[in-house]
Order: sequence, then C-alpha cells, then structure tokens
Amino acid sequence: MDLEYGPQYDEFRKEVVNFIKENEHTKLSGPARSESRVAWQQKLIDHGYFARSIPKEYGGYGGDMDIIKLRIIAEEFAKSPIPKPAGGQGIQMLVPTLLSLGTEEQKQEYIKPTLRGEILWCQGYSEPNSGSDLASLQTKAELDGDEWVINGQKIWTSTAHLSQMCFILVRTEPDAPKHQGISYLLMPMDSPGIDRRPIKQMTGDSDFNELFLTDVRIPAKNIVGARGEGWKVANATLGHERGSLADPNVTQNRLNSLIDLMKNETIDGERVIDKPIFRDRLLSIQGRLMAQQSNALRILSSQINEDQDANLAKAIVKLQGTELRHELEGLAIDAMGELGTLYEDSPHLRDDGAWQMTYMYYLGLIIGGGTNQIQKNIISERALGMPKEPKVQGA
Amino acid sequence: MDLEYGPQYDEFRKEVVNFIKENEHTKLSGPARSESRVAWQQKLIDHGYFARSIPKEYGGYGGDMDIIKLRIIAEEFAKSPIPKPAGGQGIQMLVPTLLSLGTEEQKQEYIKPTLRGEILWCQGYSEPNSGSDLASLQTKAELDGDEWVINGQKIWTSTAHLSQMCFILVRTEPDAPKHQGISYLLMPMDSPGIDRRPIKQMTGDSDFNELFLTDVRIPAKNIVGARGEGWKVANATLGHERGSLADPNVTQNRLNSLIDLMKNETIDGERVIDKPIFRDRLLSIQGRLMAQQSNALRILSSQINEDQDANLAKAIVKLQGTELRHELEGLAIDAMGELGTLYEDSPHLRDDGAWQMTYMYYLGLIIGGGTNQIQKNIISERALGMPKEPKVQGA
Amino acid sequence: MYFGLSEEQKSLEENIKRYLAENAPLDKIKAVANGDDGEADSVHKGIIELGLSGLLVPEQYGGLELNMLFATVVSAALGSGTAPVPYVGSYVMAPLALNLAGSEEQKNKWLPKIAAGECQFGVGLSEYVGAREDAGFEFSNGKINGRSLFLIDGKNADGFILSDKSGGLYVIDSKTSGIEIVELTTVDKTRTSIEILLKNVNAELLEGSKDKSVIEKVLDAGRLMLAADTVGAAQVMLDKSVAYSLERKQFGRLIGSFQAVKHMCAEMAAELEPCHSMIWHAAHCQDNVPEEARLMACQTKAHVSEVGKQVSKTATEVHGGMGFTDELGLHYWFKRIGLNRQLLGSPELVREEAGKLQGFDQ
Amino acid sequence: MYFGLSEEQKSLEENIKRYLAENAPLDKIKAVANGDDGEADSVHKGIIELGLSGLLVPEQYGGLELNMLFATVVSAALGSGTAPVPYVGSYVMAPLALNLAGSEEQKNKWLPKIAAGECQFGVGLSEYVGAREDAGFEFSNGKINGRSLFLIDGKNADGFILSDKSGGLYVIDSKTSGIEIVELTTVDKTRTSIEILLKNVNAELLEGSKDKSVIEKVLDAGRLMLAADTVGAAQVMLDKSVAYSLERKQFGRLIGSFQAVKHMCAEMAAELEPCHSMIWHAAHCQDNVPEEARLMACQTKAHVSEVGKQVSKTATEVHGGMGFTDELGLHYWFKRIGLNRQLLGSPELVREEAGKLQGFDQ
Repeated sequence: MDLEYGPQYDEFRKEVVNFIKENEHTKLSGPARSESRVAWQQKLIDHGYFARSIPKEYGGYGGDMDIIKLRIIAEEFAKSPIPKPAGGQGIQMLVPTLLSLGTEEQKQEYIKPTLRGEILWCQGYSEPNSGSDLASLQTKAELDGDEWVINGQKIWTSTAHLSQMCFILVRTEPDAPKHQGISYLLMPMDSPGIDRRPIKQMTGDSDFNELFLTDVRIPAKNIVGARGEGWKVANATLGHERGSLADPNVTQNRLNSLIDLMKNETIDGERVIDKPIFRDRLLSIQGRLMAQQSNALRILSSQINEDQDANLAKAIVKLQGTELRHELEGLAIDAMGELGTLYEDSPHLRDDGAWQMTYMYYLGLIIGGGTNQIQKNIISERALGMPKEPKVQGA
Repeated sequence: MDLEYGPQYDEFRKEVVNFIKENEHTKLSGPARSESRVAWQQKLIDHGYFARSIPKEYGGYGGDMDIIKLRIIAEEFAKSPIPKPAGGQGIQMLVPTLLSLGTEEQKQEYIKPTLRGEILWCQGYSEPNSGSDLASLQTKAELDGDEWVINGQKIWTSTAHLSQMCFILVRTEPDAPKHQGISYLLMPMDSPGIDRRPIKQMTGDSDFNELFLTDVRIPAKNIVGARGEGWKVANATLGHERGSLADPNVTQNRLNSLIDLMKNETIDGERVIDKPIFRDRLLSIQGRLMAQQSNALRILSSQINEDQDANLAKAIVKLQGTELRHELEGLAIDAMGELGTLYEDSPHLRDDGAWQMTYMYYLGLIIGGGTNQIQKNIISERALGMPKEPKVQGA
Repeated sequence: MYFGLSEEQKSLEENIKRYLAENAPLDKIKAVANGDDGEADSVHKGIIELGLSGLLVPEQYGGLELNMLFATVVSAALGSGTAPVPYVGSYVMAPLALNLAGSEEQKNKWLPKIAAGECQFGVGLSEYVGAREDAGFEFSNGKINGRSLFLIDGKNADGFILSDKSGGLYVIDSKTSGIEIVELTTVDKTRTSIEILLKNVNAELLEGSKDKSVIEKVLDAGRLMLAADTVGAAQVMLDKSVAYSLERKQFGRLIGSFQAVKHMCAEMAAELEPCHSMIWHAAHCQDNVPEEARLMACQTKAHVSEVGKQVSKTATEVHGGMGFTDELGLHYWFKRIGLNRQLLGSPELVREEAGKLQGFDQ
Repeated sequence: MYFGLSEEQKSLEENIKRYLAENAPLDKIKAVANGDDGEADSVHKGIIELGLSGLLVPEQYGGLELNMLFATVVSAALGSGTAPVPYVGSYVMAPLALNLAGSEEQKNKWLPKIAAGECQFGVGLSEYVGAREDAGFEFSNGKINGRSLFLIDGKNADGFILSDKSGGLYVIDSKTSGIEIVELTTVDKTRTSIEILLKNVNAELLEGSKDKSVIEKVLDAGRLMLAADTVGAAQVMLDKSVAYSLERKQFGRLIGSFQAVKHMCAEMAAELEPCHSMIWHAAHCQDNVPEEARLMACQTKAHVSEVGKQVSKTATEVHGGMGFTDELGLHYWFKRIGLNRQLLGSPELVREEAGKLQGFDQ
C-alpha cells in the first residue's frame, strides 16, 4: 500500500503549480469555439496538460500515458479557479474511438480541431423506442452512390444546437441480427434534413434534444469501422461516459458545501447541524462517500498497476455514485426545510438554487447513461457471473 | 366512516367480559391434547367464543358469521391473561378446507376433534426442491387397491412430532401439467414408513421437520376434492396463513415493549429514548405501524361490508408486516448495544432474549409463507395487473 | 363499523377528479407553471363552484359545514390532479382558525365571504412550526411589525392569518397599508407561496387562539391536508408507472414484464396503499377522536412524506428518460410531493413533535 | 502509487483462509458453537502457529512487528471463516495498548508471551465507549473495585486490559485474587465475551495511557478489526448467495436467472465492494496518516456495520428457507456480523463520535 506518487513526480507537480499560478487570472470570453477558448485549449495542449497522450500528429501533446501525471494535473487544476480544459462528448467519446478505430484520414481531419474546441460533437444514440435496449435502434442509413442517406429519429442528444458534428448509430444492415446491423457514422450537423427540437426537462432546462432526420446525406467515407460493426465501435467508449457521471471527488465538494449549509441554516435559532437526526444523516452519507473514495483509489491504482483487477470496483461506480449524490442533495433540501423548495430566481434562495437543481438532475443521471436497473443487470452478469435475462418465448 | 361497532354489540361485549372475568384464573395443565386443554376448548366452543360460525353438527357453536363479534372476542381475550383458544394449522387451514371441500364423512370424522384439540395437524406442502415453486412438488402417491401409497420427502413441516395427522400435497397424475397433477390427502402420522428429522434453525430452536415418506399407506378415501385438484384445494386456505404472519396489533404490543425498553436502557446514564437518533428511528417505525393499522381496519371493514374492495390492502400485509417487524426487533438490539447481542441463558439478558430471537424469527418469516420476493410478484400480477413472468425458452 | 368513504364522499372525489380532468389537463398545468395566471384563476373559479371554498364553513355562515374527512378527500383529489388552486391555506386552515378562535364579528366579516368564494386567505404558521432566518413579528397595540415566510396560498390573497412563535393567531386584511409582499417561487409552480413584510400593520388577534389548542387543530388539519395531497399525487404516479410499463417495450417485451419493474411497482403499491387508510383514519380522529388526533396528524404527515418521496423517485425511474421530460410532465407530481414534504414541518421535525406528544422526553 | 495488498499480505490472507478451510470447516464451527472447547483450542493453536499472535508485537519482544494493514487482512480472513479464535482483543488491542502505554517492565512481562502464543488477553473498553448498566470501576492505591462488561476474548484469558471512563488503561493478571468471571453468551458462539467483577484486585495502570491518544489508537484499531471481520464475513455471504443461486432451480430455472435475485446480489456487491477498499484505506491511515486515522476508523466501523447488516439479511433471503437452517449454517456469518455491529460502539454512537472529531458540535 503506497498512496504517495513518489518523489519522481515532485518536479512535475511543481511545473503544473507554476503554470497554474502564472495563468490563474486567465479569463475566457465569448461562446463555445471563440478565439480565446481555442487559444486556451491549444496552450494546455502545448504544455501537456490536456490531450497529453494523444500523438502530436493528431494535435495532441504526444506524451506518455502516465496516469499519475494526469492525476496531478487534475488535482492541481481542481484547486484553482483557472479555466479547466474543455470536455464534452467529442473529447470524451469520439476522440478515443477515432484513435483506436478511425481511418488515418478521419484522425487527421477530426481529432485536432476537436481537441482545440473548434469542432463540437453531439451523440446520436438513443431513440424514442430504443432506450435501455439501445441495440434495437431503427434509424436507418442506406448507401446511395457515395453517400449515406439517413432517415429516422434520435433523442437525448445533448448540445445538439452547439455542435458541428454528430457521431450517430444507424441501422445499415436491416436483415442482420440486431447487434450486427448497426454502423457508426459521422454526420455534419449542417446537413440538410436535420430538424432539432429541444426537450424541456423537469429542472426547467433544455439540455437535450430530439433530432428528426429526413434524407440526410453524408459522405460514404464518414463511417468508423466496417458496416455492421457500429455496436462494437460504440461500446469501446461507453465506459468512459459512465464513470464520469459519479466522481466521488466531485461529491466530496458537494459534501463540504452541505456541511457549510448545515452550519449556517437554523431552525428556531438552532443550527441544523446541531440537530442530531440531520447530523446523523450527514455522517451516514459521509461514511458512504468515504467508501466510494477508497474504491476510486483502488480503480486509479488498477490503471497504474497492470496486475490489479478492479472490474467489480469499476462496475458499481455509476450505480453507487448517482444514488449517493441524489441522496446528498436531498438531505440539503430537508435541512433547509421550506427554504429548500425555493427555485429559479426566488429571494432567500441558497447557492443559486443548486440543491434542488442537482437533486433533480441526479435523478436524471440515475436514469441516464444506462438506468440503474440496467447497471444492476450488468453488475450481476458481468461481474458476478450470473445468467443473462433468458430469452422469452415468442419475443 | 364509523369505527364504532354499534350499541347492538354492547350486550355481547358485556357477556364476553363477564365470561373472561369468571374464568380468568383458568390454568391449563399438561401437554397438548391433555384433558384440561380439551375441556377448555369445548367450553369456549359452548359459549361461542371459538369455532363460532362452524355448524353444530361438526362440533362448532353454530352461530352467525359476525365479524364484529369475532373481533370483540379477540379484543377482550387479548386484554386478559386468560388462556386463548388453540390455533395451529389444523384449525386455521384444514378445518376451513374441509368445510368447503371435504366429504360429509371427512367433516364428521375430523372437524370436531380438531376443534377440540384432540387431533393436531401438520402441513406437508414444501419439498427440498419445491419451495417458492411449490407446484413442482414431486412426492408421489399411487392408488394401490383402496390405499394411496406415498413416497417422497417433505420439508418445513412444523409440529410434526406433536401431530396425529398431516394434510399433504402429493403428485398423483404425473402426466398432467404441474398444477393439475396434485392431490390433497389426509395422512395419519402413525402410519408406518414416516421418518421425521427435526431441522435446527438459526434461532437454535427446531420448530420444523423434514419428513421422509417410504411406502406410506393411507386409505383411498383420505382425499379432499378430486384427484388432480389438490392445488385448488390448497390455495383455498393459503391466504389464511399469510395474513396471520404479520398482524399489526401484535406488532403494536412489541412497539410498546420497545418503548419501555428504550426508556429503561441507558448509555452513560442517559436513557436511550433521549438519544434523538434512536428516538427518531422508533418514531419512524411507529408511523409505518400506524399506517398498517389503518390498513388493517380497512380490511376488517371489507369483511363486514360486502361492497368494499380491499384486495390490494390484503395483498401487501405479509410483505409490509414482516419487514416492519424485523426492523422493529432490530432497533431494539441496536438500542441495547452490546447487551442486545446476549442470548439464551446469559446474565443481563433483557426480556428472556426475545428481541434477538424474534429478530431472527422474523427474517425467517420474510422468507417463509411465500418469500417477500414472491409476494412482490403476487402484488404486481394480481393486484396491479402486470404480466406474469414470461415463459422462458427451453425451460 | 364502516372504515372507508361514504357514497357522498366518493362522489365528491369523483366530481373533483372529473372536473380537473376536463378543465385542468396537463397542458393547462403547464400553462399555469409558465405563468399564465388566467388559467389558474379559471380552475380556481371552478372549484369554488364545486363548493370547496365553503366545505368547512359552518352553515350559519353560508358553508356546507362538512367534516375533515370530506376535506381530506378533497385534498387527495386536488393532489391527484396537481390542481393549481389555493386550498390548504385558504379553504381549510383559514376558516378553521376563524371559526375556532374568531369573535362573532370576525366570523361574520370573513366566513361568509370564504364560503362564497369571494375571499382567499394566505396562512403563515412557519414561525410556530420552526422559524427560519429569524423570521417573526411583534404585535402590540393592534399593530404588527416584522415578517413572515411561506404563507400558503398567499399570492393575491384578500386576507392573511399569521401565527406568532407561541401560536397566537392574527388576521390581517391584505389591503391594509404597510404590507409588502414578496413572491416566493418554489419547484412546485402549481401552488403559490409568499413572504410578507409588515410595518405598523393593523392586525387583529383571534382572541380564542390564546388557547393553544386552536393553533394545534389548525396545524393538524393543515398537515393532514398536505399528506392527503401527497397521497393523491403519489397514487397517480404509481398508476402512470403501471400504465407506462404496459405500453413501453424494450428488448422485445413490455417493460412491465421485467421482474425489476414489477417489483418497483409492487414496492410502491405496498407502501402507498396503507397511506390511503391512514389519511382517512387521521381525518376520522380529527372529526371524532380528539385525543388521538394530534399524534395521528404528525405521524401521517411524516410517514406519508417519506412514502411520497420514495414513490415519486421510483415512479420517475420506471418512466426512464421520459420521466424526466416536461412533455410527459410527471415532474409536476414529483414537485408537488416535494413541496408538501417541507411545508408545515419536514418529517424529522414532525416526528420530534410526535415524540413529545407521547411524553418520550419525560 | 499502489492501492491494494502486497504479495506478502495476499499470501498471509491465503494461508489463513486455507488453514481455516482445512482445520475449521463448518462442522467444527458447529461443534464449537455447541460447546466443544477442545475444537476451539486446536484452531487457536493453529493460528498461533501461523504467527498471528505476534503480528503486531515489536521484534525486540519476539514479534513480527507488522502493521495495521497486515492486521486488517488477518481480521478479514478470520471473519470469512467465522474463525472461533481470540484475535481482536487478545492479539490486536492488547499488544497495542501494552506497547504504546506500558512501562519497559510491563512490556517485558507480557509482550513476549503474547508473541509466543502463551498468553491470551481479554480487553474491556465498554465503559469508555458508552457504559451500560452503570458498569464501571474505581482504581486507587493499586486496587480496582467494580465491574466491567463485554471483555472481548476474555474467556480463559491470562490477563485483562480494562479502560476506565476517562480512557485510562489497566492491566490485571487473571490469576489475581478477587476476580469473579461471568460468561456472557451472545448470538455469536464462535467468539467469547465475559463480564468481570473486581473486589480489591491488584491492577497496574499503563502509565502511558494518561495520554488519551493511547486509548484512541487502541479503540481505532479494535473498530477497524471488527469492520474487517464483517467485510470478510459479508463477502462470504455474498459469494455463497451467488453460488447457491447458480445451483438452485425453481420454476424450471436457476434462481440466479431471475432479475429479482440478480438485483439482490448486485446490490450486495455494489455496497460491499467499496468496503474492502475502505478497510485497507483505514488501515493505511492508522499506519501512515495519523491525522486521518480516527475519523476513518469511526466511519469505517459505522459504514461497514450498516452494509454488513444489509448484506447478511439479503444473503439469507437469497438462500430461502435453507438460509434459516443450521445445516447450511449461513447464520454463523449472520451472527458474526451482528455481534461486530454492537461491539465497541453501534453505528449511531460511532457516527456521533465522527461528528465530534470534525468539530460539528462547535
């Protein structure tokens, strides 16, 4: 057991700290893709604080894949108000996919501008009738000469209004078994025939969209992997998304805010944290969070040390993390009582209404990215070796 | 809404109260079936305080089926240390079955001595490989002349060592679909070929037995209902068992004891009930119990008033009641801390060790009488109208 | 012995549900949530026509003089429709307070108007239940100075009833000078809440409220109404879940045929079904068994709030991504249940009170 | 950076598990539970031969001088086998207390014997953690009068270590006159507990324990060991559940193919898997990060106790009726987890302490 990163990293951490100090007053202006944002991304890449292990030829830093260095970067950036590297589905999901399965031409064309924030991507996976059962998707694409012609409907597409490109799953081999008839295409969002409708959520925001696709034509070369291999291509990156939904370090920040809140809020002049029942709920949540943080250390360690297996530890992160977070936010609401129901622009609002907002948002995340019921299927089947849901007669 | 039983019952209640007062010093001696116990049962029958609505010709009181009178009897008996009417599976399950489906000869032969406590019955339903899936039972009976010859194995048979008779489910039509191949037989426990092995439980007691049946011969007439109709016959009485496992009035008595316990136990000299966290758990359990008590009133009302539907209210009783009871007993253990782990004949034991015993026993009841997973299936399918578990390919 | 609703109560329930289904369907609820006060007013007028404003007002003041069980049935029905109307404060707590503690003059001034649907009341008991942010006020020489938070039904009200920390109740005409009203937006936009700031405002003590049993009865009634509202709303969420699971297919099967979904629905039903009996029972105690009424009201509010929280979460999960959309609108019920949980005491606070009622602290 | 067990730790864990599988299988556990002390003694001897008694004793006193992570690995392994041996009190808390707070003479007297497996200690901290039944004692002029409850590993012990209410630690030779021992039977018959009554009993203060950090370290270590024991036992209950569900058929299918059973197992795994990391992490803090050790120990004890309770219930349910039988014997693990939950502070009490450690009461 050794939780030190080792003295060999001290020098590296110093460099990062210095960089942050020199740049901590950086302010980014303008919308996504604005000049200052792109310049900042490029600066981070130049220093190896972003896109660190992506080859130089595709616009990355071209460094070694050193998990500890990545960790140090994340730790130090988290401590400072400095602008963070951009994220998003293009960077988290598309870039790794292209790196492992894209053609040379695709890598050259898309990775660099994606990393620099010049191209934003959205994801076209779910459909109204294909949620948990994603592989049953029906949006189809047919090859017409050197173009794919896409028809169908997608849902839960986030940031569609900001994106230039969409990586989309479509059915290209209608006669193949459902998992083998899917292809992974790269669709420019300015193609004629794309109609977008925002989905208003329970939070009041509209983070997601429906896409209606009517005879959308894109070049035939815009396929990643072979025809019918889209399911495999997509699955290569699904894991990235799930883990990022429930990072215990982020939850720790929320817990700290909750402690502050409970020290400040009063009932008949008594601090909420001095009420043993509320305090016990807080402590109980803290205990669960500490377990998840230890679990996260184990996962980190398994990424550094090849001999370590952390499959089960990884499989539970989304389930445990989203449920805990939802509960934490719920405790904050109870601690505030009536004040906890305030929303939007109300007076007396605490923390800009973040508690109610996040309480609902995390209920959404319990559902999204593979519902927690699906997560339990996955844990039991893949990690515990229990049987898959048996085939049903007549289905 | 009217929770009064009405003035017309005042006279009846007075009679019951007088009877109890006159007899409250009654002491029963000797084992089951002893003369004094039988005489007491008969006395209760003679007054209509037991077997009230069972016809006189079969040894009952022959009164009207008046739920409120039954309720008044139960209420008043519960208040006094007077010996209660005998219960047991013969009285709760077999007698109602014979009354509705038995032959005239069976009614004449068995009901009266069962009511009087002269014949005790055990139940031969479950088998080692047929628990939740009871209808898959394999113990078989073949007709040989005018005798059934029974071979097989039963499990979870309670009071088998005390019983003179067993009502048993056996497969008599091996080629019929599983629910249609079962018959319901009445087996004397002194028949040659019955071997009994007690099952020691986690509580340390052995309330249950395994029965090994080898060429057990019983008269052909000892069948209730027709050949192959045993499943229907058995199901006519299963409901009786389930409801009785989780009576909220019994739980109320336990809650009162728990309150006393928490007022008496101290930690560093402070009463446990003064610790807000324990008190809140107590109050939370009380709230759930109050809901279940209201639910029980609704069920009672539906038995009195034919127009009232309480199907869902009934369907949930076993699930909710056993879980709540297990939790209540668990709180008592936590309230006692280390002292709560004491067992058997230990010094410092509270209430003769009843809390640990019942905590474990109710975990058994969460499992027994149709596991709570099966209960959830039943609730969703029968009360909410959701589909049955679909047939699996190849099963 | 008959435990349940009378024919009259059932038919009132059906009338309200039918009225709401026809006149306040989801698209109107959405309009109200988006700020269309006109829609809210028209639904409000409709429920006045159904007689709900005068339900608890004595006949001599022009009301129907019905009991708390009727009021509970109404509240559950309004909850099931997430009805965008004032009720708990304006037509339950206010007339109760006025009738129990008001002078003949005060009663004559307000109760007939309430019964006729001509007067809406905002009711603020938060300082008595557990004051936040040092809210509170002073009353002397007929004047109030201070502020009060979370007046239920307070927006556009014609009068206010406020309690001070010790349970004394004051009535204020909303047209009196010195009142500043601040709207409080909550997650649940089907109902309104306000804060009022009071500077030398003329107010009248309801003399009878010197007897603490008055505030207790008003509070018990309010809590029961909120619990009933939650039960009504939660039942709809369960019903919608079952219905959705019998429409929606995934993996070639109705999702309602998956054991996980079946058990989620069974667990909701198992928790919720006794809550119907519990609110009826609590109402019966307020009507007929005063010595059990207080404990029953506290425990009903607390227990139903916990069940409601669980049901509203589970039902949303059963609906998958659709449960999160405004289009399906399930969240209006979710938020309604969420607000009820916090009003007039969150479960922890109310259980604390239940413990004191039983002398656990002695 | 390496978060996990070393090869040496893994092999120690495997050795203990192998030893227990061979020498303390279920029928021996049953024999011990039925009062066969001889069987318990032979298993005890075996674990001494594995070096466990001297694990934490410094080398200069003949021990292995290993750290808390090793001790945690051992405790989890013993819990997985419901091993009927003294460990937490005798070989963890006692040598820690003696080594941290004893004089050179006291160390020389006891530590070599502990390391050699010639001396078993009963440890009683209950009065410090939260006294029940007014238990407690007075120390003056070298004599103790009073009584102490729940001495872990106290039966047949050669020495006792007791803490008073303020955390002072005393060592007593069990052969001293004036001691009366009362055996306490708990649900978990794989381990023993006693009460001792003391009349003018010669006792020695461990001088170093005037510094409160000693009792704190001993208590942290004891709590972590109990948590580890629970994690080991709970993991076996989960493993047995999965295995049983892949053997047992009902309705023509393995019960492990039903979604309800799969989800029960998934929920157990999801709760339990992080607990392994948590106990390792807590041990690491005790070894290397003293400023985090106390909070981590409290929270680990509390959290693991809650998870253990849930897992032991769910695992029993997965086994159906068989889970309730002595034949299958699953209940030995259930009861082991149940006892661990209450020893050295139930979750509520330990969380209360965790709150104080963070200054929440200030």
